[in-house]
Amino acid sequence: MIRRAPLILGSKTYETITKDIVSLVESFPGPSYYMGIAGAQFLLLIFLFAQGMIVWFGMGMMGVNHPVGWGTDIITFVFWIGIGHAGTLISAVLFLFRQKWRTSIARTAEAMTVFAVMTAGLFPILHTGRPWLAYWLLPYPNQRGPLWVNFRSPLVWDVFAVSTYATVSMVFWYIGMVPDLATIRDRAKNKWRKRIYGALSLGWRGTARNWNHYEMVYMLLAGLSTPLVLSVHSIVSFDFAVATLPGWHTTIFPPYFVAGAIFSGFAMVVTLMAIVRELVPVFKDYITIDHMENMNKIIMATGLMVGYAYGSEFFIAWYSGVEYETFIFMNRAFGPYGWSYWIMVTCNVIIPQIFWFKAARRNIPIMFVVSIFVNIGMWFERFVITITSLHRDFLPSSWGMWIPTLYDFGALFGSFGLFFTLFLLYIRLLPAISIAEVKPVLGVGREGDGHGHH
Amino acid sequence: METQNTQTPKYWMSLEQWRQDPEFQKLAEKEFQSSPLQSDDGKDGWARREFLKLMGASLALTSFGCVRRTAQKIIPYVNKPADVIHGLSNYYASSFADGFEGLGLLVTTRDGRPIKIEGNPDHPANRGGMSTRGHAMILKLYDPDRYTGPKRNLQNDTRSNREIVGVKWEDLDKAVIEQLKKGSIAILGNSCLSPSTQALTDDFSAAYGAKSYRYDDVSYEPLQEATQKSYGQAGLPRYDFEKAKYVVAINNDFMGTWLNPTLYSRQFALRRRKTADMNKLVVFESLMSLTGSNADERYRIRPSQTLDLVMAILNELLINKKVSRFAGDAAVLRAVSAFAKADVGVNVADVAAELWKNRGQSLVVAGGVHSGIENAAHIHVAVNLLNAVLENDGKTVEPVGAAVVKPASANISDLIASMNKKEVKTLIIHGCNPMYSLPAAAKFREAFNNVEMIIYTGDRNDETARYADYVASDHHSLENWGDMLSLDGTYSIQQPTIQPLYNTRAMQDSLLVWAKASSKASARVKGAEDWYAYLRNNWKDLGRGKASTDDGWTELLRSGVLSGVTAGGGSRTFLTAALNEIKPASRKSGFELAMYETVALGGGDLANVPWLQELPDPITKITWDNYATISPKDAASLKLKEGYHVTLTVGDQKITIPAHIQPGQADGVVGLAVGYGRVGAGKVADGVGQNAFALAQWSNGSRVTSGIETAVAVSGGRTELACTQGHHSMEGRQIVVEETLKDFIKNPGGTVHRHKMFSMWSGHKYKGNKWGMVIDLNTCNGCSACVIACQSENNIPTVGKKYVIEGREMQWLRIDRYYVGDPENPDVVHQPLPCMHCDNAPCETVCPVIATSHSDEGTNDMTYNRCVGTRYCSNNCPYKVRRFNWFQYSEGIPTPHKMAMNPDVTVRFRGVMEKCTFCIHRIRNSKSEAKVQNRTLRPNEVQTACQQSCVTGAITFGDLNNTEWAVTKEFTSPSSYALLEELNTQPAVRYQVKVRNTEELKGAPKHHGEGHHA
Amino acid sequence: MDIIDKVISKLRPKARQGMAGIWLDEHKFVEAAGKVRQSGYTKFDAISPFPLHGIDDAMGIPFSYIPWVTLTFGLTGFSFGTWFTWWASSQDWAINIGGKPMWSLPAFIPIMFECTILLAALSSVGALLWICNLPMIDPPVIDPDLTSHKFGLFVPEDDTGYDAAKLEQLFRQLGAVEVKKAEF
Amino acid sequence: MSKNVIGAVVVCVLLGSLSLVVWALNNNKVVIGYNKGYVPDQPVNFPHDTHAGKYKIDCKYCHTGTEVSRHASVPSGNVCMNCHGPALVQNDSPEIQKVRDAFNNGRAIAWQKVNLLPDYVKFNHAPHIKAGKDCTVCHGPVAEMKKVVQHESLSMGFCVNCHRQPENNAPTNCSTCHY
Repeated sequence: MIRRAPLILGSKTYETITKDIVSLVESFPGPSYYMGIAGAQFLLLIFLFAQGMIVWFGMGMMGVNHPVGWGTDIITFVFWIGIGHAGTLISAVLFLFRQKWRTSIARTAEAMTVFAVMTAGLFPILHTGRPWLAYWLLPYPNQRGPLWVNFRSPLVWDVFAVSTYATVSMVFWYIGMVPDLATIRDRAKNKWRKRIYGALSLGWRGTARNWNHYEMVYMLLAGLSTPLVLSVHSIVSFDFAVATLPGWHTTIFPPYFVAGAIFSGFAMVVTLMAIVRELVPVFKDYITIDHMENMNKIIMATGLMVGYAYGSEFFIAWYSGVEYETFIFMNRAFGPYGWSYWIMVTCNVIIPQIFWFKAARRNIPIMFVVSIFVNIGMWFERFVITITSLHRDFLPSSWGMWIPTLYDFGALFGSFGLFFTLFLLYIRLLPAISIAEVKPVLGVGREGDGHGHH
Repeated sequence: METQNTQTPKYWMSLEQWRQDPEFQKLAEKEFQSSPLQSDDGKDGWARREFLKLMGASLALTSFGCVRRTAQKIIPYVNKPADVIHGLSNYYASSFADGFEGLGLLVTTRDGRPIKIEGNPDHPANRGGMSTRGHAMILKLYDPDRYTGPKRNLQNDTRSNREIVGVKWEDLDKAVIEQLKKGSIAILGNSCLSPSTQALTDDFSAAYGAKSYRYDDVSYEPLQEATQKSYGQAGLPRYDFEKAKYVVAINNDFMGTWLNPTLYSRQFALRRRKTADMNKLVVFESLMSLTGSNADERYRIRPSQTLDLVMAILNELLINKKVSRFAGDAAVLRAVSAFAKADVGVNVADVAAELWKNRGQSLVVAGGVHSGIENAAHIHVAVNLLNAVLENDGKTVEPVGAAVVKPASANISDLIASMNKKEVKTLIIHGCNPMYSLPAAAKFREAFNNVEMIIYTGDRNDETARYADYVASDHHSLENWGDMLSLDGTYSIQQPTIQPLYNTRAMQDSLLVWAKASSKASARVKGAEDWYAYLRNNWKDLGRGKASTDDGWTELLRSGVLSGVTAGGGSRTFLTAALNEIKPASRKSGFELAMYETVALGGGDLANVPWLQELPDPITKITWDNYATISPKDAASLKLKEGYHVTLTVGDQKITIPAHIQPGQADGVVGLAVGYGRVGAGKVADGVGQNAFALAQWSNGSRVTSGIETAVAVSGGRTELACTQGHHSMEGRQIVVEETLKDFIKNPGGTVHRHKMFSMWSGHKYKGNKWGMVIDLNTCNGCSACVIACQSENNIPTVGKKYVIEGREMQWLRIDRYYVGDPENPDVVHQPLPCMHCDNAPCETVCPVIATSHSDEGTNDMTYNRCVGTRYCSNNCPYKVRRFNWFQYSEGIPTPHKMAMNPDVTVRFRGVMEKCTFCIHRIRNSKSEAKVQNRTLRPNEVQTACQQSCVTGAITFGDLNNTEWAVTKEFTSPSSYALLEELNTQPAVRYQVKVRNTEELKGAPKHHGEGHHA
Repeated sequence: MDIIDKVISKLRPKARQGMAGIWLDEHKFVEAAGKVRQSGYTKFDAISPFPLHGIDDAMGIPFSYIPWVTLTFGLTGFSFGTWFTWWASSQDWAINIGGKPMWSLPAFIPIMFECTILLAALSSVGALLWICNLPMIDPPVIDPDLTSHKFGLFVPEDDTGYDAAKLEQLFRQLGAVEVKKAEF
Repeated sequence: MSKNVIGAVVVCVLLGSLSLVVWALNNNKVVIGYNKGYVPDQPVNFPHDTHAGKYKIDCKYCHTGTEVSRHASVPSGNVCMNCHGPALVQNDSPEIQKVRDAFNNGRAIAWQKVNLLPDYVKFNHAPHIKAGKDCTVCHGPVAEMKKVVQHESLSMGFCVNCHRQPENNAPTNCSTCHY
């Protein structure tokens, strides 16, 4: 039998695991953390300013125009929603596949999902001309007759899909966290800490009868989340695929979007994990280089899928013989926005090929840089889809260009401020690694260890 | 006449009462002041009740339903005029003279304010259609830059300072009359179409011994001069394009800007529509004009070759073919043969042969600003000869007589001469803006120093007003009485439709007041209490007795047109002596500058109307600028790209201006539009473009606007031109379908590639009305009047140059223009594109909140108040006809402009989508009216604004479920097709194929699926 | 502050008295749990920082019935989604949208699906909280380390054959490092 | 056990009240916002109950626009003077004195608007009157009102629920009212 590599490094006991993980919540962070959060807050302020101006004066502040009705907001929405996929995938799909290595990264990946979906969720609201009326997208009883919503519109599907996804991810994340919150509560010396974490932990005490139901619900949620996560990005892709526009009107979009989402999500997890490993050295024992390598493998695999989708789109555009379709794809690669297409191809297809080399897969600086490139590439993938299809469609008379304004940049970069602010707060306020899930896998790969009974 | 309410059109009753009864006037003012707007902010005294609806406040309040609303008030009339019913429009027939073009108006008013200009269906010049400027002139009435009262300019000796103060009319009159009594008076006026104003001016001149001089910003002096010389009689010719089967236009834009383009377009279209006997248009031109874009055959010549070309055709006919009665006339042959060597670069033999074949039903026209070369009258003499040779005189062209535009005894060069001789103590300027449109070389400005007092009757602080001592600020024509004798010989009446907004006075009233002060005033002047009385009196003669009785006058005001009376007509003979002076001009080298009028701005009089500034030029599709147009070949050799600056140098005058590469323009020619570069026209026009007239030449006392030798240098720098259409090729797609006449007659619509569509279900049924539209690309000439009509009807805002560049223009109806074939000399097609009201509308499917949905009458409804502004509908619209309110545009509308708003159409707020509604409010109003009258809609009762304004009748609208409506036949005719049919959107708008009367199309028809070409 | 404490104490669940034993080794603990069950106790509970392999069998805890709740509510969600899209689009106010049939079933599938998942997921969590009596306000804790690295057994007073002394002996015998009277 | 009973009751009550709210809102039983019951003070205490109630003057005598126009129109001063002119009805009333003063001085009376629809709602009186709808359907028993009150919510639901009735044969397109 091949000896498995240990999932957790160092000589750990249950007690040290608890201490390692909870210590982050129980201590004050160092200056680098404060610098990080100050940077994130600065970006967040930019976000608030940019979006505030846009809401106050109108969507015209951004670069969107006629014919390019969707711009940075929608691109960034799809980008963040895509990011959000890795978390659920790690926590739910890998859970169902009994991938034990997921345990130490699942919590943070899920947190990333929740924050990414929260960030993403703002964009469809803020991209509307009258965001204060965005609640009209909900079919609530009203005094207008009543007037319901248009269930045929992919945007209504989006509302249902994204809000369901956000709710279920948050519940999943939170339910997974409840035992760990109880741990913090029980360790708390400070009265307020005890109260707050006590309230958050819902009074969990870890009895066997509760664990029994808990594990069942956890599995059910994982089982429900799996089709959900696939549906969400499929539905987001319907925003495009259901439209008549050449370049959007494509049946490959749902799987293509899901693969791209996993791709970008894992890249973001790698980015974050690399940062967390640096910020919290003790986590290196839990988030090992093996974890990172596994994720890089997934990045490479999904990168290839995305690359296949790019190729297939071109093939179908030519094979279908639809002149508009053929034109739009030629225009994507060689039109005025051709540069964005090649950024996308370079970042998403070419650069991840470096992961064929084991050394690259296990090298933190390399993977960090690659993951950043993948994130850039995936943003540009949505850019390519949104902008290049809109800017030249059926009638040449209505062709136009899209030029971003400062507010576009504010909205895009500012959204990272929101995301990182939430993420940095999370790292310090909530158990960043699932304590209750890590402990059972302590024995994996350890021979003769008293705890291992696997 | 069809109107939308039960009332017959009304004439204005109360203005007389107001004038005569000071008490009544006071009362009326009070009534205006008690408007809600007044009570709210205390500044503006114009508003009526309906106005409230325009106010942002009420919108904001109603958006938040749960907030207790603040009170709104209802201010009823104290004494309601009998004709005015709140919520219904009244229509008044009137007239509008746009330069030399006389248009019959039907002014829509609501609660005493005009809100829209429509064409008077009874007026033969436009028959219900309306030109761009005719629609737009309503905004000049509500122009915030108008003078609100008479002004005095405290000039120093050199008239270089600007100290403008308000003055009372009494004081102005006192000062003016005192000055007039000194004698030596000159009146500089335009070629006024109003016979009564002319009579009054004559009376005034007689009273003071004043001398009249003539000046028009856009002048037809060469044509008038040539008519005088060619036939020995004054006046302008009257053309009948309907009778002409073969039309040759030589550097002449009769469809867009020349003389009576609205009338000519209509006549041309009437013949165009007779496909069995369709006309053919051959255009020789330097620039790409609207007429050239509609040509069946188009050749490029330089402006300096205009005369040579006419002569070449004559040469072909008279010398080579030896036809016509002039073939033996030695004088004629001598004149023509002098041009035998002139190179026109075009073989005219075929054209000449066709002309001769169609003699008697052909027509040759030339002239206009862009052929205003030196001795331009010679061109017209030659053209007159050509029309005489072709036996067109009395058939397609006939004299209209001296009555229409009374020939002037002297022009501005005479005036300048006498001013320099210090023979003028007082100068009265009206109806023209010479300080804008005269070249500096004319030295008009310098001559001012020899004049004691200049009185100007303009309406703003424009180029001329700033040199005047007194500005007797004039009414807008919608505030004034008047009359008109248009070039087609029709007499019509102009009646005011609103009480004067400001303390202005009709120019005619000013003249009358001043004339009365003279002891030598005629009885006619003395007997007239005011301008209205004078006019009424004058019409006792003009009106052929019809205006003598009150009933007759009332009837005249109702119809607006003196029917059955037409001035002019008769025959004339070409005098060969006219040819004596005509000799070939010396050849020009280098670039020739050709100025031209744009369809929107013309001579620049209405430049301060934002609608016109933002109207995409029918050819270039550029807004908010003028630019140097240059041919693709020249641009390549100058290494010039779109928007790069070029410096045009003529003598010591220079203009640096962005360049526009214009396909189809003649090589070696630079085009430059006049009407831009205004100073003092107002906030909208000032600083937009450059004044091309600065480069005009002054030669023998007349302005030369074309064929000017100019140096062109690329000067670095770039300006982005606000172009609404960035791509000019159809990319081989089936968008505008063209057919040759031969193909069309054989199998109409045969070249349209039809798609087999199938649907999984049968679709919704439309049981009642089903609204649809057909646009005939064959008669549409792209004049863009419909765009402005739509803008006026539907409260569409303008957004300004910056936002047009960003692609945010708001016009609901756009006209796409594509070039077909070789960019050196392409064919041009125009395609108006309203909302298609697709039965399977892609926009509706994707709207999350049902803000856009289908009605059971087949219209695609846009519910603004439900829209949250996702813009998904616009993305999913294959035709991209939707427009988004990126900002709160209504905030930017100046207060007086708001009075021109249509209360039937919601003013859109920020963040909502809008688009063409098929004028649903007109449908609703008509249906409501029908219901009130216990009937169903009459066939063709509902007209959309674009359809109504279309002078060529290219747009048909109506109920597709009722064969009595004209649209049903058109919709199902084999030559109609749906745009992007293969998407199965089932548009309710279809197009009729464009027929070109040529042997072969430049863009050969091909199946659009066969790939695309660059 | 005190008010909060007062409120908390009012809301605190009624504690049961009993005997508690603490283990450090999970294997011995699972064994012990089995033994305690064999000794006839039925109401006792095992407290661990993480779910233990085999403790369900050792304690005789039946298979969770929550999946049935999930199924029921999932079907309810599905039915609601189906009915609501049908009713709102074709019954309550049928509006012609894009020339599509009033009841455009394929277009409604995403809604139906999301309703299914949402109700199933929330009902599962709801069921968990319901069954586990959560949330509890400040419940008594036997030993704070039971959520970290220790394992505890608690036998309440009302369990059949409860005898404090016997239990202490049993716990010690089974390897408990600490035995005490406790409330839980 | 009692826990389950309480839970079931709570769930039932919640669901029940939710459906009640849905039903009430949808059927215009409860009106939130919309100013129903709004009774502004008018500059002149015009008693509709006297004019329309006691003397049975037809609404359309004053509100002349109803049969032809979108707007019902509030009467101009001269209409009041038809009856209340010099030496005619109720000369001594101070309220009428106000009306007469205003008329004589050429001042209009600024009435407070009671029934207000937003700008984007194009209600047209004429077809409704033509279809035989009584004024009271929307305006309530004005003939009994001393002071005019907004009697109905005038919400979109109020309009639509009437348009939907098959006997009214009225369109329910969006563009029926919004354009």
